[in-house]
Amino acid sequence: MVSVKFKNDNLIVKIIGDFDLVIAKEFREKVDKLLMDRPVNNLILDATEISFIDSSGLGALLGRYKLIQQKGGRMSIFGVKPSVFRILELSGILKIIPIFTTESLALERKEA
Amino acid sequence: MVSVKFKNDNLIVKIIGDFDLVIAKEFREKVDKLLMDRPVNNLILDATEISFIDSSGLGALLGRYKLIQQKGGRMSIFGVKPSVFRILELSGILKIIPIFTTESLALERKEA
Amino acid sequence: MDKNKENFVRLQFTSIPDNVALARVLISSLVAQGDITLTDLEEIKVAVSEAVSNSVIHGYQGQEDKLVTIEASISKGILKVLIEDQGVGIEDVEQAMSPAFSTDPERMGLGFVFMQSFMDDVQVISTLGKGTKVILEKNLIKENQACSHLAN
Amino acid sequence: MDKNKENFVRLQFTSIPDNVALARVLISSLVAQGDITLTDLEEIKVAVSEAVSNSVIHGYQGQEDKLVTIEASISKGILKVLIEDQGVGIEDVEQAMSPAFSTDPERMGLGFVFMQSFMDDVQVISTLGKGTKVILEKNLIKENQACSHLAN
Ligand SMILES: Nc1ncnc2c1ncn2[C@@H]1O[C@H](COP(=O)(O)OP(=O)(O)O)[C@@H](O)[C@H]1O
Ligand SMILES: Nc1ncnc2c1ncn2[C@@H]1O[C@H](COP(=O)(O)OP(=O)(O)O)[C@@H](O)[C@H]1O
Repeated sequence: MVSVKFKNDNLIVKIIGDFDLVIAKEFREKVDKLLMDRPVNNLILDATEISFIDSSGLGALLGRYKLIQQKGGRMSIFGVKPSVFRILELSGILKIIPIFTTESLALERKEA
Repeated sequence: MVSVKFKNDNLIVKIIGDFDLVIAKEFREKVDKLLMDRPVNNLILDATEISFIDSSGLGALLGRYKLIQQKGGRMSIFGVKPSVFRILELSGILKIIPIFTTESLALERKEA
Repeated sequence: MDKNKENFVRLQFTSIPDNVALARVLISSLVAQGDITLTDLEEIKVAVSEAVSNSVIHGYQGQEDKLVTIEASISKGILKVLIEDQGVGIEDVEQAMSPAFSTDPERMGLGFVFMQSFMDDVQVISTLGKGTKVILEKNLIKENQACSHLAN
Repeated sequence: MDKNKENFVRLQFTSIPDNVALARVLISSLVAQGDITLTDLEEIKVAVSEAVSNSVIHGYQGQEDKLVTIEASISKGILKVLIEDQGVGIEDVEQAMSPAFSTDPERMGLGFVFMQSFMDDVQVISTLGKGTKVILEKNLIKENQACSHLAN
């Protein structure tokens, strides 16, 4: 499940469940539509309820990162579980998308 | 998983997981051995962690009920989840084995 | 995901008691793809668990190197589950299906009773010495969705 | 239940994306019958998820009426998983398995990388126009059980 909320120009996307090819598609479609419709400066992934991720999920993340970067925005992730952290780390994605422990820390990151 | 503890002459057996044919066998073997070894007046099933039961589980329950009754003892169950309650009810087992909400209530039932 | 999505899975496994849980887990995940009530989910799990346990316990009489097959399909909101073994078979199906009948004194004879209470249709095809097929059917779409909430 | 218990399961399902989760659920339940570390469990789930996703996405190119087959066996503590499709096949397996290679610009080319990092052995047998078999192997018994705890 993919649910979204806005806080000013921050788009916070929460994924619940297994971030596999099914959710990757839903995530891609939802976020891409929102980025088209509204000015977003900061895309934040709420990972507190992600119990699993594979390369389909990673690909969707990287794709949204590229998209928001083109638009001059930023992306971050918070609340990552240990098992998911390992996969993010292995993929090299942590070198480009920063991780925070809580939503408020991810929101505060105004400067880069 | 089947874990057991004694409180005086009460044997409290806790089942964790799905009470199917696998756990039924473990339950049967453990309880029958204990009933052989020690004087038990009251057999209490802790059902708080039972997430599933089918007729194999019910059969194991009924079998232990008969055994303890032969020895002049009693049996009760506590902490039953709604889904498990439905199956117990349907099977008719609730007519012979009483259900309590908590362990202490099951223990207090000294008179019958 | 809509409940009407057509789907088909086939699972085969060796006849060890621990594998009965695999059948439950698979069938749960399959039906949970649609929006099903907790009560329906629970009932389907019990019915499948009974049929698969029977194959392991009665069909193969505890021999652990045999195969049990399950086929489950969802089509037009109807779940159909076939459970099949190549075990000893049932001599008298009608008798076997009657409440409290069991050939095993340790068991309650409730397996077929549960299958029949929890599913809309139960068919049993069995040949002595050849094996047993049980076909379970259940409509996952409730006529009156409001009632299914009350049932929880 | 001991980890060395021999077991075998075969699962077949239609090539719809939602069914990739069924493969993960089944393989998790199977390996969790023995006592396995959480890390190993997670790694096996990812590897199987990659291979099955590949069959659905690349092998069948999104056609949802085809079949994917998984066979998993545990023997002497070794888990062996075969994932098979009758899809388009892979032209150059070596190239396909190299890091970051993907024929789909939206994807990362990490599937085979993860299978190779997380399993002890990965074999790919593919024929253009005929389909692809991926065979994954992992030893579930750690030489030094103490280390596997540290890894969590
Ligand atoms: N797959 C099967 N193979 C052989 N015999 C079976 C099979 N399933 C059921 N039976 C027979 O039918 C009887 C009734 O089954 P059931 O209602 O499930 O009760 P129980 O499992 O408690 O005996 C069993 O005792 C057994 O003799
Ligand atoms: N089952 C398959 N059938 C056909 N082609 C496949 C299959 N599995 C992998 N491939 C090919 O190998 C490439 C690399 O696969 P992989 O490393 O999993 O990365 P990705 O899935 O991100 O593309 C794929 O892009 C695809 O061209």
